[in-house]
Amino acid sequence: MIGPIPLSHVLLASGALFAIGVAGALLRRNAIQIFLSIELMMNAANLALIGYGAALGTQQGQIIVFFVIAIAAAEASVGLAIFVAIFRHTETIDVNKINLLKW
Amino acid sequence: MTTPPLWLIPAIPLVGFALNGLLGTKLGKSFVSAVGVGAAGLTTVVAYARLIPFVGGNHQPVVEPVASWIALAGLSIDISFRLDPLSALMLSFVTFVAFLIHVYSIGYMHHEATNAGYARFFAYLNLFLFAMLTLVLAESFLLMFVGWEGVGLCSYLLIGYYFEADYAAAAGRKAFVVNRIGDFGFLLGMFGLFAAFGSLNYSEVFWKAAQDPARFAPALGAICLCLFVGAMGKSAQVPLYVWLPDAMAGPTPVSALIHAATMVTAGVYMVARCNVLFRLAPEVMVFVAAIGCFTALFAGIIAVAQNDLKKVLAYSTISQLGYMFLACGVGAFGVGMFHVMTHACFKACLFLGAGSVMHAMSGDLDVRHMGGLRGKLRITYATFLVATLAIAGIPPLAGFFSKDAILSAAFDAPGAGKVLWAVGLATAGLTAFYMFRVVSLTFFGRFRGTAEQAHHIHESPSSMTVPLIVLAFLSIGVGFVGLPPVFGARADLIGPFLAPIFAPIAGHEGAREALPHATEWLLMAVSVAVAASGLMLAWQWYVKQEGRPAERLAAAMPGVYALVAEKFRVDEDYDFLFVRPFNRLSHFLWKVVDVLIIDGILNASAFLVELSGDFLRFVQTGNVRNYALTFFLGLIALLLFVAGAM
Amino acid sequence: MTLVDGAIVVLRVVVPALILPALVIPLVWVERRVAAFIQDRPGPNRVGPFGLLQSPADIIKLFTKEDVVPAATDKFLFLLAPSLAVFAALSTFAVVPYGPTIRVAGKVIPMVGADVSVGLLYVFAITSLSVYAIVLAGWSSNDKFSLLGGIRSSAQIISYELAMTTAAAGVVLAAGSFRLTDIVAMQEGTFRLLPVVPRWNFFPQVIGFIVFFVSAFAETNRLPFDLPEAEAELVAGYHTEYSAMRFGSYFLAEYINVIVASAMTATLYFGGWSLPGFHPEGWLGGLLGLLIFAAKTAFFVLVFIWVRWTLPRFRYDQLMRLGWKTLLPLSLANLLWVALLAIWRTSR
Amino acid sequence: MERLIFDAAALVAIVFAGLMVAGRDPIKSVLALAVSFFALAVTYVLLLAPFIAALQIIVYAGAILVLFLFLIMLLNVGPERPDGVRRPVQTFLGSLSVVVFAGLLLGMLRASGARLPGQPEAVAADALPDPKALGRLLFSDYLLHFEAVSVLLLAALVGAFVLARRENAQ
Repeated sequence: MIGPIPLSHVLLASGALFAIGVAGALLRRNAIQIFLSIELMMNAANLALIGYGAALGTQQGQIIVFFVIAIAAAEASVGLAIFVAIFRHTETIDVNKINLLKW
Repeated sequence: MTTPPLWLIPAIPLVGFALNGLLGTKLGKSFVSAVGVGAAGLTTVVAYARLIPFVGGNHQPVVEPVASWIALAGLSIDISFRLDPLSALMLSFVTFVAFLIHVYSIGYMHHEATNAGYARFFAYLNLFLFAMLTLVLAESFLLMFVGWEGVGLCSYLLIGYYFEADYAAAAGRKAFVVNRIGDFGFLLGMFGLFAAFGSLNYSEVFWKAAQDPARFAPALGAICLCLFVGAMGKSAQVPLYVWLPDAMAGPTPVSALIHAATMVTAGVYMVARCNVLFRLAPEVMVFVAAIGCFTALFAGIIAVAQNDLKKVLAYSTISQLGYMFLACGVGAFGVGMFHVMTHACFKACLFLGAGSVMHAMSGDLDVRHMGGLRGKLRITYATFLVATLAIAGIPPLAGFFSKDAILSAAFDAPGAGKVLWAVGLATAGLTAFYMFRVVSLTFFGRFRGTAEQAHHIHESPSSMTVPLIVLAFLSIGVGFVGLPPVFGARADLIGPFLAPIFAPIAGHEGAREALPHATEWLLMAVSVAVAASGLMLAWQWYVKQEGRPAERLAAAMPGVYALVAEKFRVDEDYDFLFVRPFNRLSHFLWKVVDVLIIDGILNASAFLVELSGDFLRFVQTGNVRNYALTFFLGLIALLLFVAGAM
Repeated sequence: MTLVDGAIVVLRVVVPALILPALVIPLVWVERRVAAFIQDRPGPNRVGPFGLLQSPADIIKLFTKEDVVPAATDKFLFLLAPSLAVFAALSTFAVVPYGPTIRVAGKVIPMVGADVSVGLLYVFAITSLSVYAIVLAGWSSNDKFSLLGGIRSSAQIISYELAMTTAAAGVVLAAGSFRLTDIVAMQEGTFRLLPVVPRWNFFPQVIGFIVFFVSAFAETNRLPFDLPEAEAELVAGYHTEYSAMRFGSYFLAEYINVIVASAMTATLYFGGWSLPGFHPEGWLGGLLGLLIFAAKTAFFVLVFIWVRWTLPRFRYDQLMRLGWKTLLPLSLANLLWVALLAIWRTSR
Repeated sequence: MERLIFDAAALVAIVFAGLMVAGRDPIKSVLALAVSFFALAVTYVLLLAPFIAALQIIVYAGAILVLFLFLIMLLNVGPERPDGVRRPVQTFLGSLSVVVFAGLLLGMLRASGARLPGQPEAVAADALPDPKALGRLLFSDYLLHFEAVSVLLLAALVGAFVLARRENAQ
């Protein structure tokens, strides 16, 4: 319980969000949506971290989330820059068509 | 005046080497000459500043530690230098002869085309001097080994000085490789010494050995044998002598300094230095004497049939070195060292004279192209003749006294002493013969070279002739420090001076009975007679009859003559016995072991990797979703594992 | 929680939310009169005394005009975007303290919508959401001018938010809190070394103030930073396709944003409702504080208007260069300066 | 009351996350995710992390997602269209792994939640942890991490600049 909120609810929500993220990452073709799904997974993890942190009465969870957010910002900037670079060459961001790096 | 420290003596030429090596190319020949000769001169001055009080005062050994070098549990080696009668003797002529040769080199190397080459020559020469002085003054075997390797390195560098020429490079390499064999022996000897005595310092090792001969004697046989192998390599004894004749490829001052006067005597010095050990290993002493004796005769025979002036001198050097070992082998270490000193003077003089002749002959050294040079090269002729008489053993020149001392010591030796004496005597005759043969062919008769050479003949500059004159006077005078006992009990100066070094080991060997004076007079007479007859024979054959008897003799025994002229084909035999099998082995190791087996294993593994890569690359679809899927499948597996653990 | 308490909460929260939009009506009139004054012309002076009724008339006009939704638009987002704009503008004010905490009849009434511990961050959070209103409008209109306006806006707001946040971090550092009431409280009184000068953040952090205020112009899309709607190039930018009250919503949001930005400036750098020597007591004190706060805010609103009618518009590259190469380094310098001050203060 | 709000917010987050994944139009996906993140921010507030909630909105909703929008508009990425290539194995395995994964994850999270030691006392709403305390922790125990992340951000900044720069542009 965090205040009146049971931890299980938090974890349930986190797990559901993460699973949705996995589904998006695995099943979508649009690179941007895949990327968004990854962001969603990170947020699901964040939710779990904050939930656990609150349940254990520490701030560690929030600290980690802080770092996750910072890293997500870095990841987004580089990832989107890569998209721009790819798009300039191939005019698409469909990951099924971006498969030059193969045998 | 405070006495200069011992470490200064090797340090000065080291500084000279650094200056010439680093700056010489830029600063020109006069700078190089000043630094090079200056370093040699200064170190000579410093050395004599130490030597004169030492010789004049009491002869207690002086050990001066400089720094701690290696300090480990159970092993402590300092860099320290030692001045005792033996090293004093070496120091006295090494520095002085080296200085003279440095001076001579200014004139000899004057025609060197580039500053770089000139500077390189003097830098190497100074480096050699540093190494040689370290070798002489070292207080421990390890430091001596540093000098030992240092002189080897300089020898290699200077033999290969004209490295543009293949023969010079090959000669340098040969000298290096053959010396390595000897060095290996020396190293083994050092290991043995350390194992037996737990130390490598002279004072400690010799003191322990002398204190308890019975305990160390068994091990000393092997150790001394190893050390003697080192000496054989460095001092060009059979069978490791083959590098020395080839070493004449270096500039003549190098031959004079390194390959006649100083470095090659390092082996003798080392054996003399270790006399305590050798005397405890009598079987090795016999071996030393035998090798020395055989080398003396063998090299003397070869020298008879050589036509290259420097080659003759080279074989003569080997032969004389054999004499020295003969002396050591019969226990007369002091006499051996005496011969080292006299030999340094007259052989340096001979080599420098040969250099002067070569200078005049525009680089030609074949005695068959010379003749009648005495008119044109007066000083060279005079000094060369003096040195020849000295080496031939004509009294009262230096060689007579030292050689006579060796022969009488051999005669006096127990066991096969008489045989050794007989062989030594024969060698003395040979020496006189081949040396005078060379003198005759070079300076007498008529000129046999080309007109151009004849036109070019001139006496060398004073920087070359002055050292010749000084060395000639030394060849005359230096023998008087070691007059034989027949001239009175106190006539011999050098023997008593060195005596503390060769002090008898308590309870091991008794003092030997001196020869009766009559016997000694007789021995002297015989050896002078033999030497004189050798001279006369050469005069008769090569001056009076202009070499015809020799030609007849060669024609009468073509096989023998060819064998001798081709130096008993030792090089060829070595080539057949060692070099070619070694090359074949190397070739086998290369072609079969390396290329087939080792490379094969490597290539096979590489091929396997490539093969698996060929298949596995299809996993790399380039489709990110496939990768993501694989990743998540792995994650699921991991989760299952963790869930199982929960 | 009694009924009175509930009423107080409603008053605290709802009243500002209602008053703010209402303030826009006179504000528009003020803007037009000031503009006319600057341009040496009369301005609106026909409808009512001094043209005061011009704005209500315009409102009525906007409400009654036909609401055109172009055919090719994304209907849902097209309709959502304007309300998002108003929502963002209004919610920002929730954490701004507009007056002192007063005691009336035994009740403690803080004159602020919600005094949360991360107040300033909340402001930035909501401000950063306001970009959606513009971007979505631009995109859903399916019009190249709108789209360009939206793209410009997103880049512009992200760029200037950085400088603005960093500048405001200086205030946070000085106050040691994100809570806006704390920030106001630490600016009460005067400097110890200079007792005649109010302890406003403006004095030690004048650079931060400049950066913050300039960025506020960019965040509110006011001239000289109104590139998203640059009429000379983009017709009307992101709201080209909007008409009637939906257009009015953007209009409304912009003016509310101006008020909020002014209020924030006053709060962060000029002591909010406080004045040196002013110690509010009872409801009269509350009213006085409110008036002081309103006066300061009004001043900055006037500056907004003044600047709008004085400066020309930047070019896009100039805008980016200013934001990244001038304001951001300046704000970092300010932060460093404030940090040094803080170290000096704590070490004393 | 809080519990209800939490459940509602979580539900909103999940539903909009689903919309994000299911949507064809990238713009709509981004917007759905923005709503989802906003709802998550609400849950963070309820979980006593107001600082993180504000950060969530500023950084995620206000910056990262706006960046996505900016990019989509810049590149003019349209809705996903069927490309006619069927990848049955990929799709099947993907779906299967999602299902298995979701089941596993939920099960494990449940188990882990149940295994937590005794719950701390309910924290009163006005005792929300001060962001100050978080800041203290961040700049003391986690200073190294903080600096590392700052270096990472700088690297990302430079990297993004280099990647997205036109090659002929100087």
